[in-house]
Amino acid sequence: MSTAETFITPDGRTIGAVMMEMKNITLRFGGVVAIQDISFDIREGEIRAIIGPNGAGKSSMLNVINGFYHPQEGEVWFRGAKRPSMKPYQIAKQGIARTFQNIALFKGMTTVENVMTGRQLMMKKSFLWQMLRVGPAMTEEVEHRRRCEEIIDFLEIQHIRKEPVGSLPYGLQKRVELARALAMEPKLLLLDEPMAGMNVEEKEDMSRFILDVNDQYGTTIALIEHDMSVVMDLADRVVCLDYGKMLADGTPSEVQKNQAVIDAYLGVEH
Amino acid sequence: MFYREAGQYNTTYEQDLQAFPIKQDKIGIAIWLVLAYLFVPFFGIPGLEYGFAMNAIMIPVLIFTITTIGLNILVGFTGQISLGTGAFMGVGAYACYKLTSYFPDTNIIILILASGFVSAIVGALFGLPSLRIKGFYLVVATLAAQFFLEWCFIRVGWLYNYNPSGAIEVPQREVLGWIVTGASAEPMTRYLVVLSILVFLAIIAGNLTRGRIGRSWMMIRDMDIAAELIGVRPLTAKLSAFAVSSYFIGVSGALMVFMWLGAAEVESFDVNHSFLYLFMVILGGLGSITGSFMGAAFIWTFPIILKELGKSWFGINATVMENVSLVAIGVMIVVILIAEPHGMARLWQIVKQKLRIWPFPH
Amino acid sequence: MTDFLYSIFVGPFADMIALPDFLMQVLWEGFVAGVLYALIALGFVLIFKASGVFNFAQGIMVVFSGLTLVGLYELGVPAFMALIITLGVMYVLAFSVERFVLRKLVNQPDIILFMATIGLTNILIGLGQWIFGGETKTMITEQLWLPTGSSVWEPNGGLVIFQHIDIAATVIAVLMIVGLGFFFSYTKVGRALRAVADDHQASLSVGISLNQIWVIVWFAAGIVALVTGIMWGARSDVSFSLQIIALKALPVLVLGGFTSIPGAIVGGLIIGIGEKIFEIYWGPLFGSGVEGWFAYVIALIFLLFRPQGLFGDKIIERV
Amino acid sequence: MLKKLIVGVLGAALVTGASYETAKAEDTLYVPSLSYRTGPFAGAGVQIANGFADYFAMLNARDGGIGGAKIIMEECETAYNAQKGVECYEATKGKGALVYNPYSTGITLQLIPKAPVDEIPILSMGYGLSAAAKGETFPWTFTYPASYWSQMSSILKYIDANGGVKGKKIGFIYLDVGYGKEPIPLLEALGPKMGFEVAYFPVGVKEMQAQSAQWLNVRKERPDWMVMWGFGAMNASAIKEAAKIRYPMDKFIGNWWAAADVDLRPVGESGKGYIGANFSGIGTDFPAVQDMIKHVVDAGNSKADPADVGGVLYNRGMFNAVIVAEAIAAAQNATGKKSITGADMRVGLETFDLSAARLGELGLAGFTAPIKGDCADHEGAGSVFMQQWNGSSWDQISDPIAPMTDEVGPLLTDAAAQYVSDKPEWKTQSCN
Repeated sequence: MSTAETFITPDGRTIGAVMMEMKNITLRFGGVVAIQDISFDIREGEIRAIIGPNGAGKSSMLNVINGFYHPQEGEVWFRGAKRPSMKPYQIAKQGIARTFQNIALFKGMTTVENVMTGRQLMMKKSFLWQMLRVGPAMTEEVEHRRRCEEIIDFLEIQHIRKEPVGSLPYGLQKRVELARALAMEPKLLLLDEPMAGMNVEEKEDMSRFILDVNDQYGTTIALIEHDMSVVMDLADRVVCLDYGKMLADGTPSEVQKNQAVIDAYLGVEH
Repeated sequence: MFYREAGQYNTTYEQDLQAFPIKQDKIGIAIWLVLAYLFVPFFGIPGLEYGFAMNAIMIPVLIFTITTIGLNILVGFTGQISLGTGAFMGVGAYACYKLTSYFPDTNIIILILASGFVSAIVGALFGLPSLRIKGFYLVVATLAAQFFLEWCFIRVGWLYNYNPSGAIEVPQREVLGWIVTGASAEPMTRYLVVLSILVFLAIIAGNLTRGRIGRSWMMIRDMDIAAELIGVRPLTAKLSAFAVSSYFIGVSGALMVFMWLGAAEVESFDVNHSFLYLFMVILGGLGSITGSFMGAAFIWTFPIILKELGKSWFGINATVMENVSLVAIGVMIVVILIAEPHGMARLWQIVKQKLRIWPFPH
Repeated sequence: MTDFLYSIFVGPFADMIALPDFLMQVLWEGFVAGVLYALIALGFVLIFKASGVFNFAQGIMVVFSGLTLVGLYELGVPAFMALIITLGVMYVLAFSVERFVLRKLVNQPDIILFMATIGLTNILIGLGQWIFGGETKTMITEQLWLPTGSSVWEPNGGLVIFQHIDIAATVIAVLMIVGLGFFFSYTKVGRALRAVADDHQASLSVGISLNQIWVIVWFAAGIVALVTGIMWGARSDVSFSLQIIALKALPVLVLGGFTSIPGAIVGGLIIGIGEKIFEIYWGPLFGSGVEGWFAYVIALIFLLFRPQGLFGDKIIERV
Repeated sequence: MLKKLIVGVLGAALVTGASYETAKAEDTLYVPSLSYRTGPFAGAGVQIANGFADYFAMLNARDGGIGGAKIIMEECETAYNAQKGVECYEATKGKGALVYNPYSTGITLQLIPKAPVDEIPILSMGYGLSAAAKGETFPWTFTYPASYWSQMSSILKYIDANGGVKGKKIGFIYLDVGYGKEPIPLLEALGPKMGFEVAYFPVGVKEMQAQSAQWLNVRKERPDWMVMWGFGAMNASAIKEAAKIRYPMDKFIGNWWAAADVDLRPVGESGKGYIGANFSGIGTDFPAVQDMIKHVVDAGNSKADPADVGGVLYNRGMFNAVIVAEAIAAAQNATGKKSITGADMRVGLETFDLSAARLGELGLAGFTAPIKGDCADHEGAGSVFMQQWNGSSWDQISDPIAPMTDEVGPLLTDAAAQYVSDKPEWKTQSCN
């Protein structure tokens, strides 16, 4: 694999330099090893897929990337610097956003409020202004609201703008969650099974949104997905995990041909 | 029919971000304010004796509304349950008492508002455990605050200036020539002071809860892990909730003693009162400022009304009615949690919703 | 300064050594208080394990059951008849709670259920005062064939007094814990309860009615409450102010972990003995009366270092 | 829900308004009773309230009221809670209340500054602020027949007479609220003078029924005498704990709120020998009590359990009513009006004369030491006597013991001066 500044995929897409690099990550819970000595990288502007059977350690990997879990061994490099041990909110500040496998929306709030939560880090006006909610505080609120409304338009969820998210159907909740992540204007967007439980139509919509996001905003995306056809369509590069170990890393077609991957998915006896 | 938003369009985000975007709501609030400022101070509550209406109903209800808004910020908006409300009110009251003895010439209203900061600091201090513990465990932490502070109110003589009776007594103070505290203060003066502080604080609470800080509280409430991953710092969010909540509660405690009771000992701040305030929050509606008004008014007036009804209509004595109201409030708590966890505020919204489409049922 | 350090680090221990019989007495008093805390905590744990409900009303259930028992007796019902009727009342309570509260609140957040039990507390206080009056009542100790009087032990000229009712309380508590252990391990219903505690879904799939389980477990907690009420009442009469003391079971739970029966016992004893020792030997430094908050503050400090309790499992957060 | 609420509020408003009107009818005397039949001290509150109510009911039934005016006695439930106390005060003061008897030190402290403003006197009979005994400083507050400080001095005199107080250690166990702390300044002042040492054992309201720690401390401190300022459920628990540590009961003295039948009945035989201070007679042998039984209790108009009639707190409630009635009569005489005001009542409270002869007329001969209302002295320097529990009832064991007025007086003056020191607007009166 090339370590060059840029990289051209077989689809002819140009992706940038290494943005994030995982070096020999090992994560344990008590005696259970969730991730064992895994290394891979994510490049600027690419769509990177992480695949693998259930319990392979995919979600744990995402949790390591955004700092929710701290690996016992290994290093995380972000934009050329080794990342020190950080709290999740600090990592969010670096521009890493994510969605969750089991939707983690704020159920007591409306759609637009949920999307607005993505802007939290960018809102700076002090407590005092917040109390008064006039002048700069109001200007700030309106400005961010405008950005959020753009994203709401982009993801076509205007009609549920003021609905409490708890009562929305599953597919829409997933979309609101994506909107919330986008509102953070992330450099790296982590999607944990964005299409789980969706029908074909919803999956197509979601795929389109993901590609559009990558296209329009130039956001780097790392996603976990089970549906291989989706992965093949979307991803520039794929890494495959099984039982916390790395099975393969490469372009979709390379990974698809990998014997170990095929075995893992077909459930060959070890 | 009357409550209809058809034809009202918000053309700017500013309009949409107002506290009451619908015209009818604006008129409603204006009517309430006119009533509160221009009618009640002069006429009290029609049918009730003026002094009783002011001292036994209006003033305590307004004060407890501040308490309830404060507790609601913590419980309803941030999802951190607290049984230490009584004691935090005590912190405000004792702080104000000490301030009045150190600064006898300072405007008492400023001192009352300042005493809230003391309780905010104490509140944030006892909120520290919330960074590590959640839910029921936090109940224990707040009970620790409650009982420890109660002990301080008894044992630390400095707090009550070594008064042999162990109570704090409110001195007489004037603002702009009006006596506002002490027994000679007119109910109308005290009412107007309390009302103005309530309006001021309610606006602040409304502003905070609708903006960035309020959202960070609600994020913590709804899903604290996700909130942290999105960039909310739990330390800031939780402690600010504890501090703001305790500020409100502290101010209400100072008001309770200075504008209403006139003297207080530790009994006025005990754990049973903490339950009472929690009931106000639950019945009024978790996470609703409007609900806080309803909850405080309801929980305070309900036993009084019941007592009066029992006596005048059924000849039942006050003792029985006291117990009936205990049971009834308990039952209502359970019923409202089952039927509508968002309390009377949500019921009111449903009523408005019905009005909106009236006379067509669907 | 040295005086102060002395009075904290040396003085109290010197006192302990100087009067060993007195120390024994303090330990015993603390032990008995601990047993009672543990009993209340046990009621909490039973309900928490099986239904995930943090039953704030456990304390008032203790008072209410004791009050019903004495109240019935005062109305002329023979003691043991009153006991049986009180058990019936506790069953009705358990049944009503399941039917009218828990069943309607399934799948609600824990905090809502918790608040509902605070509402329940209010109802029980009101009902209890309404029916039986608010006066302090004397427990019918002798009529229930419980021992009164005391024994004296005089080691080396010292004096340690053991109240027979305290000894009886300890014995009955042990019997009850053993009984509960037996019930959980060897009876069908008990095993079902454990299954529920482990996994609600799994127990549903093997055909156990969750509703029945809840009634049984609340009834069991009611029985524990009644026993606690009798023992506590025999020590210091039955009145509503016991309810606030009963809140001390909360720090006990924090120490012991919400789901562990041995935790409740050990936690109860630690709190009971600890607060007595602290009050007697260190209390004077703070102006005494520290018993009111000691348990809570210990629990608070403990929480900061080991949030899951002594016997609880480490909490792994997931997203 | 909301609709019902509105209907309820309006309904109650109308009703309250209506009842307010009726209370103002001609020639009546309105006496509110801030009682507590619920809450932590209900046990004592019920007894006091019954005695208070039954005496007025008896006067209405037997004499048609006082001086031809009917007494309207209205109870308001405070549950011993200061907030409800305010509510009750406001609910009753507009109806022409003549005097307040709050039966709670907390509520009394709240009302003391209000009394001169609303011109309704407070009779905190044997509780409340000790300093209020100074009539010149506190024109509107009365503590007949004795303040806590006077009582404590009488108890010290009793101790002194029974083996001397010099060189002794006195343990003071008290309810840790304003009420219990009240006598501490007196103990601090008299201790060095009389040569005794004091050990303090506070009992929090929450720990009223869990006093084992305090009594372990008593065992450690080994005081020669124990004096208790307790109330409600605290009393029985304390005596039980004392019995447990085998503290000699005849060295254990309760004040007049810790020496009632309801306190000792739960203790029974093991409390034998326990001593209590009292200022009101016990038993049903007094003709006045007999009248109450005849006109009220037997007529089914009393809330009291017949077995409680004649008990310590029942009789105390009655005695409170007697003083109120006498003061009303005195006020009627002074003003020549049947229906009087709070300000008239204040004069009545300063001028009534409950002499031995008058006590005899009232059917209360020997019930208590004679008391005379006075402008400067609002406590009447009443004496207390000691009573002892014999396992099932009380026996009087001492003659009335007068307080150490010489010692207590200056302290009261100081305390009164301190109370008003930060209140420049406080209104005093001058006697003579």
